[in-house]
Amino acid sequence: MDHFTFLVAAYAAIFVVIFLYVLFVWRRQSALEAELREMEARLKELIESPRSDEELPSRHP
Amino acid sequence: MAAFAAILRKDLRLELRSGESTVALLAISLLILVVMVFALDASRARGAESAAGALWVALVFSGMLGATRALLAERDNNCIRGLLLSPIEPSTLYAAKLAAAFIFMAIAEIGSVILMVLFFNLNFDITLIRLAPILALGTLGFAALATLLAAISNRTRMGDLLLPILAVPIFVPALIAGVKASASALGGTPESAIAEWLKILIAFDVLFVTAGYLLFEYVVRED
Amino acid sequence: MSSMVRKGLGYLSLALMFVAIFMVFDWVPTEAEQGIAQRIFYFHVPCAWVAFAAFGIVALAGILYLWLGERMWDDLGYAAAEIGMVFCTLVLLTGSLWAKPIWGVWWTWDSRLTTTFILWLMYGGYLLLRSSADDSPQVARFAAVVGIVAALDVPVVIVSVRLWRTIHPAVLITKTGEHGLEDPRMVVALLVSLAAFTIFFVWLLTLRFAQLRARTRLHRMGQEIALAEMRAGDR
Amino acid sequence: MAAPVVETHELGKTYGQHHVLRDLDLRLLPGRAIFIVGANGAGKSTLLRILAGLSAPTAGRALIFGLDSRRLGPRYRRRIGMLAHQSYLYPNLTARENLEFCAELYAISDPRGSAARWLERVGLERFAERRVRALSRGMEQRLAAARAMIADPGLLLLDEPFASLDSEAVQIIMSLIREAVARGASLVASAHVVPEVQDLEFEVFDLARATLTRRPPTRDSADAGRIARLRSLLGR
Repeated sequence: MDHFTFLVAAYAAIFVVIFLYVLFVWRRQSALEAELREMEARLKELIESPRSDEELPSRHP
Repeated sequence: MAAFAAILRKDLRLELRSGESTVALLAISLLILVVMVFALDASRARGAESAAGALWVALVFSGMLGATRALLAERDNNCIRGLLLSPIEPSTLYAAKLAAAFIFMAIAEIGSVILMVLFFNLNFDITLIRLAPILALGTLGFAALATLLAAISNRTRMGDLLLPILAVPIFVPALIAGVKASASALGGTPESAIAEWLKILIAFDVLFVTAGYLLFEYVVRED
Repeated sequence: MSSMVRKGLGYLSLALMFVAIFMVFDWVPTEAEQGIAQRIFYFHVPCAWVAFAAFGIVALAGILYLWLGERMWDDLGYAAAEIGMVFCTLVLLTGSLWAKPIWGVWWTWDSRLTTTFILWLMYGGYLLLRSSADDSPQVARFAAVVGIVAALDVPVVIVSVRLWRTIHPAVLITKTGEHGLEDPRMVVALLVSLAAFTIFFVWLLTLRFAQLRARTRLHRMGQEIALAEMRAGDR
Repeated sequence: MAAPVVETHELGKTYGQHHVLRDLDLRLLPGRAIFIVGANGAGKSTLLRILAGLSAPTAGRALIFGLDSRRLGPRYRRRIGMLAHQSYLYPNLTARENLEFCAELYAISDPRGSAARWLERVGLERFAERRVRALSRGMEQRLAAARAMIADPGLLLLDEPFASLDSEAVQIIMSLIREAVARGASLVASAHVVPEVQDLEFEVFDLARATLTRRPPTRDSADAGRIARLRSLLGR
């Protein structure tokens, strides 16, 4: 292998690893959004259930 | 101070009674030395250096066992909680556990040194005395580190598997210094060659005994 | 940090990345002694810098967490450790790909390589610890302690490894890390890469940090909803 | 009015999304006793662990001797005695050694003397040199009670103190508790049924659905107390 191959391999490695990590972060993001949607559904159910309107969780600052 | 003495005395009494830890530590040290003899081919390898290496491998492994055992004594009947409830400071508990681990390890090391001399065909002579401060410093450093980290690994899902993963990389500088210094001591190089390594060992010890003393509180606490 | 600023940082780092790549592949002169493989250096060094900075943040966040007890610092430490580990891996990978053509071996126990490798092991343990226990204040404390202890170890590692290697001079190391950047264009390329990576790091860290913060808040919200559900069920 | 020994404000404890305790307001004055009654897993142990300063509440706070339960220094920890299912005794130490060790931890002036005294009080003087692992469950719990009370605590936290004990052990531990309360100590104990405790006035709280509700003193329980007292006067 000539030196140029190593050079390309090194830069390819950098971008592949970074890409994989960003992908991982992105997937976490979708998981988080799914969790949020589930929570919103629960909240909605809670609001719509009778006689519990004053029992809403306090909002977070 | 009285509480420190009480806990240490209690641990030593428990150990005298069962002898489990010391025997286990000695057995591990013996086995590691045997493995090293075959792995390094003791008859041909450079005696002093292989012997020093084998000795420190034994130290690391027996140390992990020693620190775990010192904390394990508190697991039956949840005794650790009894200690946390009592009016002692967590740092005092750390000091006592560190001392117990140090003593267990020191006993195992005396055994290892004797075996090392036999297995690697060294001589029982004055050079062995030069090993004492090096081993003492290394043992103190490893006991300090492992006592702190064992309290962590103890309570994770991975359990004691986590201890070597956390402790060994952090111990590397002391390991390098210890092996090099021991090899020089056994090989009969002048004291001045060892001084640099001893400085590293001392720095490591000061750093980690202090860190453990200050941080132990955060790792023994319950949730 | 507002998401606008973060977005801006992301694009800026991307643009700088392209400039840096152009410089490395087409603009800088080839170093006389090491040849073309020396160009790995322009991204290798920024990776190392980012990894070290990230590990520094881990220790700092650990101290702040133990001191102030705020969940935020734990999230910051986690984000930094993860990113530091990614870049530390890259340092080792690129270092290895550089060592092979220059020194003829994939790996040599040269002092910098060894130090980086030990760091990699330490923070690998840190991340393993985090993943081996549930998300609780206890794990946060454990991680903070390990982060602090690991950082304390770094100077001792550096000194001991250097001493280890000078006492036993390795045959392989001919002209070690002395990168004589004889051409000013080399310096410019390095600086541009450093800037690109630093901004990229800030972008990534704030992104991951914000994500972990959001997760924490989401969990707290879940707790409150569960509480409200219990209260609603009381009647 | 004396300052309360235990005071909690909207105390809550959550594990993940599971609320073990919520909105607990509790006040305990010196010399008073509380029994917390709830099913297994209702959170009684969690509450006692919080009051002992072992566990941090996730909402609200607990004040013990007027101090935040997470910041109890040695001086205050010394005044809390805890007795739970786990005895905190070393199986490989003898009964005497365990008590002496405990006395040393609590910096009691004459560890040997006080260990001997307490062995006698829990009726274990004949078993002083026996290892804890060789004691029966009842004897071990008696020893654990001695351990909890060796430093004359001002606050006793008892987590199901009588669960699966023989009647002798129950009697002995009960009399120790009575003495301690008579001396002015406060008591928080958990149980899964209202205990029949003679000569001890206590309030009962039910712990269910993660909240505490005070049980009004019913005629039944008052009668039961009176009957029990009469019975004891008549020697059964």
